Amino acid sequence: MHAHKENHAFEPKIVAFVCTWCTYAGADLAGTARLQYPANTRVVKFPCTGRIDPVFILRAFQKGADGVLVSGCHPGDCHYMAGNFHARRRFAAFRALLDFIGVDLNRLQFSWVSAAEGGKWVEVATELTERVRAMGPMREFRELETEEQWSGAIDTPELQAAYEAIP
Amino acid sequence: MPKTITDQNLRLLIDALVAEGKRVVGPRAAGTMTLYAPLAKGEELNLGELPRRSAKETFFPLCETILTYERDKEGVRVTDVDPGTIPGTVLVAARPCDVAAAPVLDSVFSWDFKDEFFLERRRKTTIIGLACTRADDACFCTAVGLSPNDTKGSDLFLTPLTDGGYRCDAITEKGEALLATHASLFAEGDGTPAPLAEPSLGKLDLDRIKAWLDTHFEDPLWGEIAERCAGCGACAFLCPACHCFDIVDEGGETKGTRRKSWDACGFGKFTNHASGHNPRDVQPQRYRNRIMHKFKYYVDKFDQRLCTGCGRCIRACPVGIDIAEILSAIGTRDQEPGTGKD
Amino acid sequence: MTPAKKLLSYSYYPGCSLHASAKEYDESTRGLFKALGIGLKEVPDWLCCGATPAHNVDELLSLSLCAKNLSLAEGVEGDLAVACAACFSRLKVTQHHLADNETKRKQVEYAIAGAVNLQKPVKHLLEILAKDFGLDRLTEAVQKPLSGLKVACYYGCLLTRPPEVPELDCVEAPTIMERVIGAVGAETVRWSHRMECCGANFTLSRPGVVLKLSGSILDSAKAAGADCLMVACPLCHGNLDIRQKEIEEATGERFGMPVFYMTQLLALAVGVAPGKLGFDSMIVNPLPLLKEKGLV
Amino acid sequence: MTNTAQTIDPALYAAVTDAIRAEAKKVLEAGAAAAVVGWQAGRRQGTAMPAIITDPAKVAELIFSPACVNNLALYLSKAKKEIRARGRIAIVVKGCDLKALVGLMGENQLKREDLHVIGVVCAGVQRAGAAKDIPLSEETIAGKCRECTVHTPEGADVTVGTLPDLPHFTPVESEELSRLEAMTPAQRWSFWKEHFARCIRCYACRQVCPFCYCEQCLCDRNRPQAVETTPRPAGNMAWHIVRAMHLAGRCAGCAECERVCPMDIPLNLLNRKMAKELKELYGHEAGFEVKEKGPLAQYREDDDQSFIK
Amino acid sequence: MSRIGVFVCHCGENIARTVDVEKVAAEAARLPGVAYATDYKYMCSDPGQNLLKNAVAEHRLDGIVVAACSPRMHEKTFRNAAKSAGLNPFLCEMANIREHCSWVHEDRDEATAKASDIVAMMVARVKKDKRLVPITVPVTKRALVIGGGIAGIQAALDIADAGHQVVLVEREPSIGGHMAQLSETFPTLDCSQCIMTPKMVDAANHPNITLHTYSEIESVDGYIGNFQITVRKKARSVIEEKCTGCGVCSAKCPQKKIPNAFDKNLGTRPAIYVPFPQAVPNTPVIDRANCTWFKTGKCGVCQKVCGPGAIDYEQEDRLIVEPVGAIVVATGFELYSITEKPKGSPIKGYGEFGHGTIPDVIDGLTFERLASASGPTGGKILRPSDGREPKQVVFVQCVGSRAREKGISYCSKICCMYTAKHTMLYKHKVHDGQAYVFFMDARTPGKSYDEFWRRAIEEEEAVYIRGMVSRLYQKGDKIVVMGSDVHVGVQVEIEADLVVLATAVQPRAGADTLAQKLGISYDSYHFYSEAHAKLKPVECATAGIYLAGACQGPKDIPDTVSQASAAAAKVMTLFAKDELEREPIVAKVNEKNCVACLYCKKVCPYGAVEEKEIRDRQGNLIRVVAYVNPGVCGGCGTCQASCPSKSVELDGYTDEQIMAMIEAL
Repeated sequence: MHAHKENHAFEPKIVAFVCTWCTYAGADLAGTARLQYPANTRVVKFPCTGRIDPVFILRAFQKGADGVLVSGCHPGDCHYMAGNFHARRRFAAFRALLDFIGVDLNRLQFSWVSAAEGGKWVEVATELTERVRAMGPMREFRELETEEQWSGAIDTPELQAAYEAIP
Repeated sequence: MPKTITDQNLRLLIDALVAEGKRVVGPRAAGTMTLYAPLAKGEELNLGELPRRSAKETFFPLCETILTYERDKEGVRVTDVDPGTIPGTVLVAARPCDVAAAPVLDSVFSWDFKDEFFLERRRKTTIIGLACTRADDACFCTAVGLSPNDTKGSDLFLTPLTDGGYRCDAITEKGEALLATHASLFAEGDGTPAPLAEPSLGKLDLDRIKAWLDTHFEDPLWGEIAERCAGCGACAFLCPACHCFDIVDEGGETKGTRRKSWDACGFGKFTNHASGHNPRDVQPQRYRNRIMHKFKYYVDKFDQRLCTGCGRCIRACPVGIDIAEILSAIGTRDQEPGTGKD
Repeated sequence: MTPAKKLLSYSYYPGCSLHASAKEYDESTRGLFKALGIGLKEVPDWLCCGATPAHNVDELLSLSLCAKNLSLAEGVEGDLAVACAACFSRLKVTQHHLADNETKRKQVEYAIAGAVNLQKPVKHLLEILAKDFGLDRLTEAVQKPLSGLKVACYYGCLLTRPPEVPELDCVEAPTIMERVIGAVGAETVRWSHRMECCGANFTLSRPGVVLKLSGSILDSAKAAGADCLMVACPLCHGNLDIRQKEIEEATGERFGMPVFYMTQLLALAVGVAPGKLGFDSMIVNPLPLLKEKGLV
Repeated sequence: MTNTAQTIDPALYAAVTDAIRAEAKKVLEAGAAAAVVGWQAGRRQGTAMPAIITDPAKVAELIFSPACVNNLALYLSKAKKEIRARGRIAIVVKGCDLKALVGLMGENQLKREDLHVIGVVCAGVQRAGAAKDIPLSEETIAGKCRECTVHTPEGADVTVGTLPDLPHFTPVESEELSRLEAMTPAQRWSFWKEHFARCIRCYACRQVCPFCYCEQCLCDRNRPQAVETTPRPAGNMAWHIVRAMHLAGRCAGCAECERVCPMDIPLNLLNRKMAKELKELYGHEAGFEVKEKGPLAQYREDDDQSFIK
Repeated sequence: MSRIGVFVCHCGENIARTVDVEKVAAEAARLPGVAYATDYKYMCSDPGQNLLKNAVAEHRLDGIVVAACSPRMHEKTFRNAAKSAGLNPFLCEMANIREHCSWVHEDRDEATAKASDIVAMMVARVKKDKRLVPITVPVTKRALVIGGGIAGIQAALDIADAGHQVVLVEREPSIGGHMAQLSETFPTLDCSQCIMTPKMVDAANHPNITLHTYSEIESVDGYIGNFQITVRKKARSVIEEKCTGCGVCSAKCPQKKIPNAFDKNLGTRPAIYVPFPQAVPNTPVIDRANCTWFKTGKCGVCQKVCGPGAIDYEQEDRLIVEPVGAIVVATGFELYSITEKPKGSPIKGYGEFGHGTIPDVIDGLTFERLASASGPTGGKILRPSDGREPKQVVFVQCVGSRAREKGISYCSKICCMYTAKHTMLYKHKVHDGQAYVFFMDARTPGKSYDEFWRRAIEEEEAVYIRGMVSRLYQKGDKIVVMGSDVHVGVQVEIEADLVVLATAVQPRAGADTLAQKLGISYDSYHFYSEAHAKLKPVECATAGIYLAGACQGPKDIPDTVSQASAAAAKVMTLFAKDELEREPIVAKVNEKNCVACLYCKKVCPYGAVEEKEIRDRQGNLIRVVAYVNPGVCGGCGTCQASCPSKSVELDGYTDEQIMAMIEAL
């Protein structure tokens, strides 16, 4: 009775920052309707996308997220009237910045999912999971976390490389 | 009997040291500048200009891990970093103004608390100093009592010769040992030393400066200087002698790392107490600390000064603050105890 | 301060009619532009625009025809000048439609084996005269003002429609023709049927419809006191001029209303020799009227 | 090389210096300002530094030269409260510096009426680390000056100097920006990674920025810690991303951050990129008029959302 | 060390079927700071809640995570349980392992792992939760009603009857609004003025109602329960207290030829006038733009003839401040006009209908005035152009409405019914006349509405033609109406004597300006937005402001009156308490760090941020910081995300709480 489940070598960690009024409720609706989607997303609830600081996205990547989803109410539907409009600009700027830094934007998805769009939630979460799964782990930030200044490193990569270069 | 080494052999020496498993640190080109950095091979040695950062990070890293912790229901498990794992290092071609700071720093790091991270690095490092032949208008080593060929702190000292190559003088046993191990790369003999650098600033009367500082904790001068100060850490971070550090825990509730990294007295949050109170609340107090620490407190405590005249703070200051100029001014100031408020 | 006069120059898409039944439109356009010092360079090797029938039969074909023409026009400098209202409409619709519809654009690009040029500004002659050249300059260029000539400006269906596409003027109550012909001294009449359909290409399949529709246009123009009609479309011209006699026979009313292409009148006003304006190929002879008004 | 076609006539700086002194004297004597913030010569030949002059007798210390790189708007932001506390301040600004003042006014940090703005016509200043040769040439001029559009400040209380004919300089900042934009994300990542790895977290960039006037920088906060404070590659990356984001739509492009960076990190590239994006997205350009709301403090219902599913 | 309790709910089989709840509880128990973890079949049941309460006491818990369904379902339940156990309710969080986990994943291992992660995130969060206390604000029990049409009057009367003071502000010299202009009303055909004027008088005479006519809202400050309204009372040039309403001034005014806007300019009025005979108040106003005295400084007749000496040419606008606790917005609508619109305007005119230049093409409201017994023709249907009685009248529906190409895509809702009414009124007055109606659909969903429409067709013989009109033009003294009949599939041309256009209902011009003053939102047409389309159709998202009538969207009279009474009921609910209590999810400023860049103020959708001056004990200004008024703050947190130094924090969603969750990933 269970659908055939594929085993993947890599299961990405997806963090979803969502507003409570629309997308969180939309995700609830997906549950009520028993729609199925990959179990990779971890939801962090906010009152409004307006509350979502770009730093959180950055932090999520730093702390091991392979993909980040940010989702809120459709324009005009904001419970707080304009929070999502402000968020939209903020995220437009932030993703341009990340792109310029060299973060692959395929790992960062923004969406509007209303409380009625359980199906869309499933679609967005599934798409991002699958895309990021295909891309593999977010190496960039994870590598940074392990890197040290040469002076502070007990055993620096440079030193390692030097040793290996010597016959 | 002095020895000499050709430039080519100096580079071969580096290769040989690397092959022994030593970490060899020396001036290396890094983008638009030169930095002291590990050299993979002798060719990388770049003697063109004064490295942008001082050599102090060889002993006092920008950032180093002290311990890591994990915490769960059972409690906290701490894993200390063993300073014994610090690699054996040779610091090559370091300028006298950088090298001279090392023994000065020994005093504080081996004072009441023995900083094993610093001391272990010092123990494991052999320093090959290099006499300086080029000064710019920010250099003032001679003004603070050093010289472009000062061997203070060096184990082995290189003096550039007019016809290329270097004269090598072993200053310490470590230096002797290094000469002995790699004798084939050195030749017996002497040569004509290339002309030394000539910093333009005249000798400062450091005792007079100290005397003034002794009595001028409060003085309008501090306000005048610091009005301009932007409060960054460029001066302290580039300084070979500044050694303040911060210890922070990075990570979360369940696991993390305790790290030690450079701090600077110019920062607004320096000495900020957990209560929110800051005894050095305004920039003049912080700038005063910079001068006092270098030319009074450290003198009182260790009879040494925390300045080698390398001029890095002068070159790097975003707002043109010039410590040599300030010292000159203090040197000519009235010695009457200050009454002004900062 | 008058801005320095720009030297205007356009690429030119005449379309089939202007090389056939509407030769006088082509000739008078060239004459007019030459007299005004505006460059006009015909797009080489252009194709039929598909006109009104093609898009009813095969949308992809009709879009591809225009897309091909647009890509041919790429080779000729200057905005694309179009005289025929139907060609104008098709080219504009193509650009508008393909800009919004990526799927179709890709199909069309496949069909014409090249990129669609959505950027090339496509301009009707009216737009060029009223906006680029300027009405003041047009007035300055007049040598023989059309004073006393009462003109009913007839827009037909295609010049301004559909909304948002040609953006020539107000969709349902335009005045651009009146302004342009007014600039050379003609008097324009207020009348009701400026925007009505002439019957267009029912002219062959259901001529009865044409007689009724075009008849009411002529009727309305006459009732408004017009001496003549002015058009910008070869199809309208065909129905109103060529079929005028038939309409008169069917309704029993006599109109005798010459139907000019806008460029014929404009060229006449700026001094192009009447002999070069193809008046002789018009079915309703305009010469008596023009003579009466002292224009030839 | 003294070819006038390739260097900037230094006469401008001398003339402006005289005019600044005269104006400073006037306002101090008249009591129209409690202090004049300008530049004075440094000890070393060909250097200059910020000066705060309160005594009319000392106005002769003020200068203007290609070494007057500092954006003095810094001294009017909240970070430098003690200067503002003196009263009405006269400030000498180049066109680029004035943009920062305008921005600060929009952010309620300054009131126009509290300032006496002495605008100086500027043909360019030195690049960091350049030889202090006079006159300025393509070799020595700062990158930002090569593409300067505000040689003459608009809206100052008095503007001094006449712009000489300027040589044509090849733009470097915009070229570098295009070069980076043309890279793949992976290439850009390694570009920035290498630069940021070198960062020592001296915060010179932050401290000289007129817009970094926060009482408590987000990056100094430890509960919660949003950005690691240690100068490791991870924290450095986060710091520079946060810095660029916080300046987006506000940075007026004085490029002081880049000039003062002891590690030569091309920080202004980030600022320029954000400025470019915000101009393309919302038509915003910082520093030309006092705007109550920057591009990230307002919105339009029809803002682009092509990136949102 | 925290003492957190974790309660994992089976939800019967709903969670337990796919999630190994025992394992989730066991893993939770291993988390630092978790003092107690268990699982239970139904946490929301009484025994489940008791389990929680007992655990709080037994294990001295200082935080609770209930891993169960969505917090949207039971957060209140468990917070109340926590509260009754003596714990601050905001120290209780829910981990959603049902809707977000067990119901959407089939693989037991994956679902269990995810559930554990979710619990770990919420445990991390709850440790950073702060005790929050509900906020109370006082309520000024006095209401403002903006707009004196039927909606405003109804709302004002209801609130006033409940014993509360009401301030009713009307822009025009008289209350009454559109309803006072109508002839008869559908579907009963009772006389509009007959039912309207008594209400107008009631409103004017009500002891609890303060009426400000010829007045506008100048500014609005404050927040729910505590608004400060400044009303601009425009200079009437007539002293209201002295005027007896005798009408001599109007009768003697030499300037009589001013088009009367109330009559849609069909008739004229003097320069000193009341808009219509039944106006309330019956106090005239001088139209200064058209008054000879104001134009030339000569005349002064009205002053001379006024017995009580009520004429005051020097009168100036007055600003009156009214403190109120609630606001009802009832500014109504206006009709779309087919005239040419400025270039670039999102709404277009009707060039095909002559852009309003054909005199006998009128709108529905003009027809109302023609049909009104008190109107300019005394109720006779006469053409504006020549005063002849039209024998063929064409009514065109959906002019501007449902017309995307004209920029309006909504249905104006009232036109189908009033057009049917018009055909009847016409037939009643012109027995040999024929009415034609061009329509798209007949939309008649209302009590007795469809019957009414059928009657227009079946009994009053109106000819309904389903199709659009493409063009109108004047031909001689007729108007040719060209349209299509899509049923028959033919083109139709009718030569009409009069054409009546059912033009779209639009919000009042300037509705956006008022909205900005009030801090309420509006849609792209400038209709005011309700807080929720279904469940809060009367409230604005801005607390304390309510909507009534067509300012929110097209409405007929019964709907308008219902909504007005609903708005009044909402106001009374608010006024039933002396203090307001609300969830303390509000932003707070850290005044030590705030540098008053006021980004928070700029982005706040509620206008909740103010500038606050910090002074020393001597009263010297030290600095300015931002201050968030907790009564006004909606709790969205946009301020915090925008604050560069994070000197403003949203309680319940602090950076610490969020970062802790991210950290726990």
